[in-house]
Amino acid sequence: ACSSDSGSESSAGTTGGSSGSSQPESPTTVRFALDWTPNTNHTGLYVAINKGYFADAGIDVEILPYNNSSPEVLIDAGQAEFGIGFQNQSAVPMAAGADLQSVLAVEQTWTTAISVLASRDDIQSPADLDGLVYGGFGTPAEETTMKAVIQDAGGTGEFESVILGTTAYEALYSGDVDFTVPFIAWEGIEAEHRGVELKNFNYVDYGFPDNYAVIVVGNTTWMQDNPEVAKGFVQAMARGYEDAIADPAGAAAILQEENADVLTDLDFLVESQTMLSEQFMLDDQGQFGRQTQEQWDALGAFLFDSGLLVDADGDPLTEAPDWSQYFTNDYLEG
Amino acid sequence: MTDVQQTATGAGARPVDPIAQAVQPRRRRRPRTRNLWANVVPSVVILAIVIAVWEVLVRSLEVRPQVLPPPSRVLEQGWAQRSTILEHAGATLQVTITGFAVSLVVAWIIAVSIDFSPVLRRGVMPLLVASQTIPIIAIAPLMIIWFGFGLLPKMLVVALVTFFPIVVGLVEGFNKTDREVTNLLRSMGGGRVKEFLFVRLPSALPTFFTALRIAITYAVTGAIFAEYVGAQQGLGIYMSVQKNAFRTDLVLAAVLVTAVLSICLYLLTFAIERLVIPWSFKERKARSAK
Amino acid sequence: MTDVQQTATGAGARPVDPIAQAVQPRRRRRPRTRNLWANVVPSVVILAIVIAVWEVLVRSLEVRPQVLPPPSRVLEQGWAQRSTILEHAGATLQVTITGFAVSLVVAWIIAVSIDFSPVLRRGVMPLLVASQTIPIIAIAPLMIIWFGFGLLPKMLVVALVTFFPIVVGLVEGFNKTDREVTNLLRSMGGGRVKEFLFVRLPSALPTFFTALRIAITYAVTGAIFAEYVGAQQGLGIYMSVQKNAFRTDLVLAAVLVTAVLSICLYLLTFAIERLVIPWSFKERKARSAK
Amino acid sequence: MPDDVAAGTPRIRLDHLFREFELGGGERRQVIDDISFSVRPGEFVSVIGPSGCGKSTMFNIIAGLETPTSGDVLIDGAVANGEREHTAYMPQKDLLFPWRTIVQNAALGLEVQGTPRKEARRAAAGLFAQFGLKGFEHSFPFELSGGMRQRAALLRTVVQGREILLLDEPFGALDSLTRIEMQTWLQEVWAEHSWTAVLITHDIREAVYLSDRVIVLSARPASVRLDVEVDLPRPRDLSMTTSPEFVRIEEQLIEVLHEESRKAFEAQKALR
Amino acid sequence: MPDDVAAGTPRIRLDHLFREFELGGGERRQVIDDISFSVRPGEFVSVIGPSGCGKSTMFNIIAGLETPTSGDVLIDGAVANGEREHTAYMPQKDLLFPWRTIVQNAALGLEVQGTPRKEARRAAAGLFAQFGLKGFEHSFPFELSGGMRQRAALLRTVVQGREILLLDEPFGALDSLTRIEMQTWLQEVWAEHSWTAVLITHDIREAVYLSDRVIVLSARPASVRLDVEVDLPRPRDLSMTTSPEFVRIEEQLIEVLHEESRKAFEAQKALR
Ligand SMILES: Nc1ncnc2c1ncn2[C@@H]1O[C@H](COP(=O)(O)OP(=O)(O)OP(=O)(O)O)[C@@H](O)[C@H]1O
Ligand SMILES: Nc1ncnc2c1ncn2[C@@H]1O[C@H](COP(=O)(O)OP(=O)(O)OP(=O)(O)O)[C@@H](O)[C@H]1O
Ligand SMILES: Cc1ncc(C[n+]2csc(CCO)c2C)c(N)n1
Ligand SMILES: [Mg+2]
Ligand SMILES: [Mg+2]
Repeated sequence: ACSSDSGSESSAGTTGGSSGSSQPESPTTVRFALDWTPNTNHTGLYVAINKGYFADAGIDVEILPYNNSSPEVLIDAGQAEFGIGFQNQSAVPMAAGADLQSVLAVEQTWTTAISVLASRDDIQSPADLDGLVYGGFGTPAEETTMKAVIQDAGGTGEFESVILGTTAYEALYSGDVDFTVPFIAWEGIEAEHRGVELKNFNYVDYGFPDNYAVIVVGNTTWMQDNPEVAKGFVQAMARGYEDAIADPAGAAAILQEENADVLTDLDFLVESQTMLSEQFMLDDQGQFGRQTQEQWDALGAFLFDSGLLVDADGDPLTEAPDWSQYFTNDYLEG
Repeated sequence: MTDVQQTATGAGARPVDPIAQAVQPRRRRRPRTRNLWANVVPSVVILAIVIAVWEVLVRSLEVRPQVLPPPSRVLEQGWAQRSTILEHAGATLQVTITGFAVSLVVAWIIAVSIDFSPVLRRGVMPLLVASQTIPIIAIAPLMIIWFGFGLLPKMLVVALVTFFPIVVGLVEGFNKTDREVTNLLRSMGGGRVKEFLFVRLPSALPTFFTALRIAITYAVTGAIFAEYVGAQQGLGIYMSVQKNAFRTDLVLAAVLVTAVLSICLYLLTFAIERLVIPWSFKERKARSAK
Repeated sequence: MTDVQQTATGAGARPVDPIAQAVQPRRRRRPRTRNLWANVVPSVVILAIVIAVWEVLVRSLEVRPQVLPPPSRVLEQGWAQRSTILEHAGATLQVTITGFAVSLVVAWIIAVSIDFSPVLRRGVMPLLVASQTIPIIAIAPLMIIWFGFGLLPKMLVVALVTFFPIVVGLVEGFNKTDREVTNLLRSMGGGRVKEFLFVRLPSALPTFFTALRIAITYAVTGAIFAEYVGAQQGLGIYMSVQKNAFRTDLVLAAVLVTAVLSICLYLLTFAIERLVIPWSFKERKARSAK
Repeated sequence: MPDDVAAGTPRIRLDHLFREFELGGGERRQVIDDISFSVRPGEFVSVIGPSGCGKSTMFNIIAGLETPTSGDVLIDGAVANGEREHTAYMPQKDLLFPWRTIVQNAALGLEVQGTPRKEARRAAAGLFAQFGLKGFEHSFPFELSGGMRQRAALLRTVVQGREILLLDEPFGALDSLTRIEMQTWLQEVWAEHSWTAVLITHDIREAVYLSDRVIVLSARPASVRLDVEVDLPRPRDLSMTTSPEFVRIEEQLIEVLHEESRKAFEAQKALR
Repeated sequence: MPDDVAAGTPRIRLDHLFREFELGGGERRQVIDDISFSVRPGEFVSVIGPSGCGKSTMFNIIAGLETPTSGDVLIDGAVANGEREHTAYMPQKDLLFPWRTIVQNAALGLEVQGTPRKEARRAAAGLFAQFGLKGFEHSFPFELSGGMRQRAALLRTVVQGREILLLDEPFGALDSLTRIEMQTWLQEVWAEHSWTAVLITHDIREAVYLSDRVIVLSARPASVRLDVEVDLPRPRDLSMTTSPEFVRIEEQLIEVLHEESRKAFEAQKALR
């Protein structure tokens, strides 16, 4: 079995022992920054690792676990090549001139919502969130996003916010905060499993355009300098996700296997992965990973209009950025 | 001769303040103002050089400000955001002070109990030492799970970080009193309580203030730390948010404010010490003037 | 009398080890074994009580293990994960030791330079003190931006956390040498370098070891801290991940391992001290046996 | 040796005093080995003996701070083991508290005994002139010379109004000149009051100069090696230290002491 | 006063020595005010004076550790201001280094001067018997008694083979008994060598007992108040301290000294 330089053409059936003479001796190391502890948003990554897709492409992936620095910061600083992002979040540093580009849409639509405990009868609409406490993550866009939703529902958009990071959900369940933003397929199911009922408000119901809830972001300069490696990486990752769409249970098992010390509840993983695979990961054409100019423009315009976008000095942008610069399907397709 | 004289009053031996001592040359014979001058100028010069080199390097190498902003930008942007930063600093100060107050109360209770009971001492001290090896960074998030994200867990973090040096300082201070002083007091008819009130307590105060000084520098950092883990307001949160917003300049501005805050509190302890134990100041002054 | 005798050799005055001193009653007259016994038993008893109460309370109140697991569960689950935890502990230990080595080298260089140049001393020491008021929690993430996820930023954090007490200990130690010893050496024909080698250096070693002891307990916590902020392996990252997976039991198991690690390193310094400055040990032993 | 019966009830009587310390591990160290002697009311007795022989231990027993392993301390004829109210004690180091002014330091004993502050300080202040401390009431100890500090410490001792003064090397830390001044002064004030005093010293000349009797203790375990009456007229002055009688006693003491010192030193060497 | 010319070139000659210290802020403190005297080769001279009068400062100048503000130090007739190679200096505290064994401590001076270690230690070890330290070569200082430590310090001083010994209160920290022993011993070893020695002391008896001449300094600023020849035969022993000649000199010294001490004390009081 021989494969070409980047390994991008090797078939799914490769048995692993693919060390063609043309292949570089030592695989290129690519660092990938995570946004959170390993979860089903990351399945494709672990499947691709597990099945050797990266190795086939001559890539050695180094995973940078979640810490208090967002992946965007690390990628921009050149400390990671790729990482997980969110369209609505990553757009902000991109507009401020960060060296970032979105290369893959993992989830085609919103997979988060604003959640409150179902038992909270006093909260019937986002407008009721005025004056309450939000458990946040310290990301730049979140407060403005909450505000926009509340205002759209008729509230003033004045609320308190506590930055809790990974503790936010515990705080929601225990009543320490009133609302936060779970991933439906992750914290949503987890809450259900532990017997907590949540009530969700969906963004699109409150004037928001659609959003690629999870994307893969890369360092623009690095990708331009290493187009082959970038392609190999993105495509291997895409294959991982595609496998997960095809076989959610199998992918969930791999995810667990790769993260044995943190992920223990396979049923939960399967349920989560099944939900993602079936509802969120494919676009209208039934394809995975592709991003469109329309969706970037629509969300971008919303962000620009809401005054969220600022330049590197913190001054609001005066004209809308050219969103086509901020994403590309080239590495996925080329 | 001097040595004999100085140690003669066992109870009054001056504690060593590692910081204060390290900052000032040991035997100064010059008057205050000139001394201050001689002490301040070299640091300012060195600091100025460091800042200038930083500015020039960053500008000439065209390092992106997200990675490392030039000092001028830190000041400029920090100044522009001064009202926000000060607001956060206020919150941090509140956490610092309430937490430090808790720390003081706890430390005094522990230290006095230990002083009165040797068994407790042997039982508790090793545990306190061991407690210092627990990584607060791991405990702080748990605190939030346990106590919510209000003032309480943050106060506890500050207290946890600062109580130990104070306890050690106090216990050590109480123990400065040697056998002979105890004998003297007992011969006068004093019991353990009188010994404590008449000797151990006052003689521990200079050591206490030394410890206080060390602890208070940890206090601000501890508060910021606690905020980093979960808070509504405060320099910790501010820095965390600004870092994720690619505003390294504002992070550094907040770091500067933190340092200034710490240094002010540090200097404040000298003023309080002077107020509470003027004799210690007089004595030290007289000694250094010799 | 004793006091006079002890302070007579200014150069040899014993430094105060706040921790070691606090742990042990000052004047012990009993032989070692019994002393150890008397020191260890009370702490073990208290610890056992605390653990028992914790276990019973958690079980009877049916606290969810995500919030606070009973100690038995911590041990059990920690044991089950022992190979993973040990692997992470290995990584942490590596960071700790390399970082601490850097810290030692830097501290010695700074301290010796300061000792030879009063101007440098006045210039550098206040800056070092000020540097301690910088919140590492804010700087650590910046370090990752600057230096990546490798060993370097973590080593730097460990060094940053630990170098200061060592510098202070050394500078203070060097300065133990009083005027009269200097005069003695100068009358023998020695210059500044000989004074340093023959007196200042050896007389600083006990203080140095005291400082080393304090610094090393910070070292492990510092390493964990650095890992918490960004690492691929290590107890810090392990705790962070497990916390996010709501495995409070495993977090606490890792905390336990951290504490044990720190305590081992702490005790190791005694062994090293004994090896390097046996005279100091002999002297101390002789004095306490009196 | 004076006969107790003939001289009336002695103020202090040590009756076959023994004292051992437990060293742990079953070991014991005998420090005092059968000491008996008496001190008449108003008498000034010096105790002299090799370093570490047990002098301070003996003092602690007289002061009621330690109890004898066997034997008794009798004060005015009554057994007084462990009783602290009879004696006032002055240690070698002045132990003035740096956080108290001189008058506050002087009043310490009274305050500890429960006398109201003001009253205690008034009582102490009354003695300042006689102790050569007039004008230094509100100074802090570090502002005084060594001799003045020692006088303040003595003032703190006597103001308690106890029957017996125990002085444990009060001038040990002073240089020879100041020491001679203090001895002269002490002998003057002592002449005015009728204190019963026991003085520990290492200075033979001091012992002879100040005392009615000098007791020499043996090396550890301490027992009485010599008990010499000093029959010099009072008031004494410095010139008397060169009188033949003075010199005779001094030489006698030096000889015994050297012998004991040598023994103590040999014992120490044997330990190595 | 001895006539320099008649007695040949003096080993040490202080010629109108003055010394001031800058106190900063333009203030100056005069410590030495016109001191002149000579020491003949092989002579033993004691210097005595009130506390803080400037004795150690004078020593530092002789030792070349400080330079005089004006005036000269002459060694063997040649100006030697700031020269350190003529004298060996023994401080009041023994200043033995706890990290060195006794023989290593004793060899310190030679090692500092660059003698190879082994050789230096061999040279030092050769004197151990005479200094009563045989068998303690490899002990650490804390294992020795006060007197032995002081002997070790003296050994460290003399082994350097310098022409002049400067002894700054070598026995000040010892108790009276040990002190007397040390004085007797010093006078014996001194008889065997032909050291030129200057001794600072506070102890008048010590000064007279050991010296060929005693110089009394005034209160600060120090000047020579008295220069007394001690014309007692050598070797001296303790009994001689009670001879009329000895007592006469002692009394003469005490008187002058008390006067100076009082002056120093008054000056101190005036400062408050
Ligand atoms: N509590 C104790 N336990 C064990 N040994 C003790 C205790 N107190 C004193 N000793 C020992 O008893 C001996 C005599 O001590 P003490 O202080 O009475 O001697 P001293 O004659 O006053 O000595 P110095 O002349 O140095 O003042 C010493 O060897 C000392 O170590
Ligand atoms: N470098 C200096 N700067 C200012 N004053 C000094 C300096 N060195 C000494 N003095 C002052 O000079 C005076 C004499 O000091 P010196 O040590 O020579 O006295 P001394 O006679 O040796 O005293 P003692 O009997 O206590 O040993 C003191 O008042 C001292 O404070
Ligand atoms: C599984 C998972 N849960 C929560 C977050 C945290 N988070 C970071 S950005 C964002 C959207 C809200 O602004 C959320 C919820 C995550 N990254 N992954
Ligand atoms: Mg004693
Ligand atoms: Mg002197």
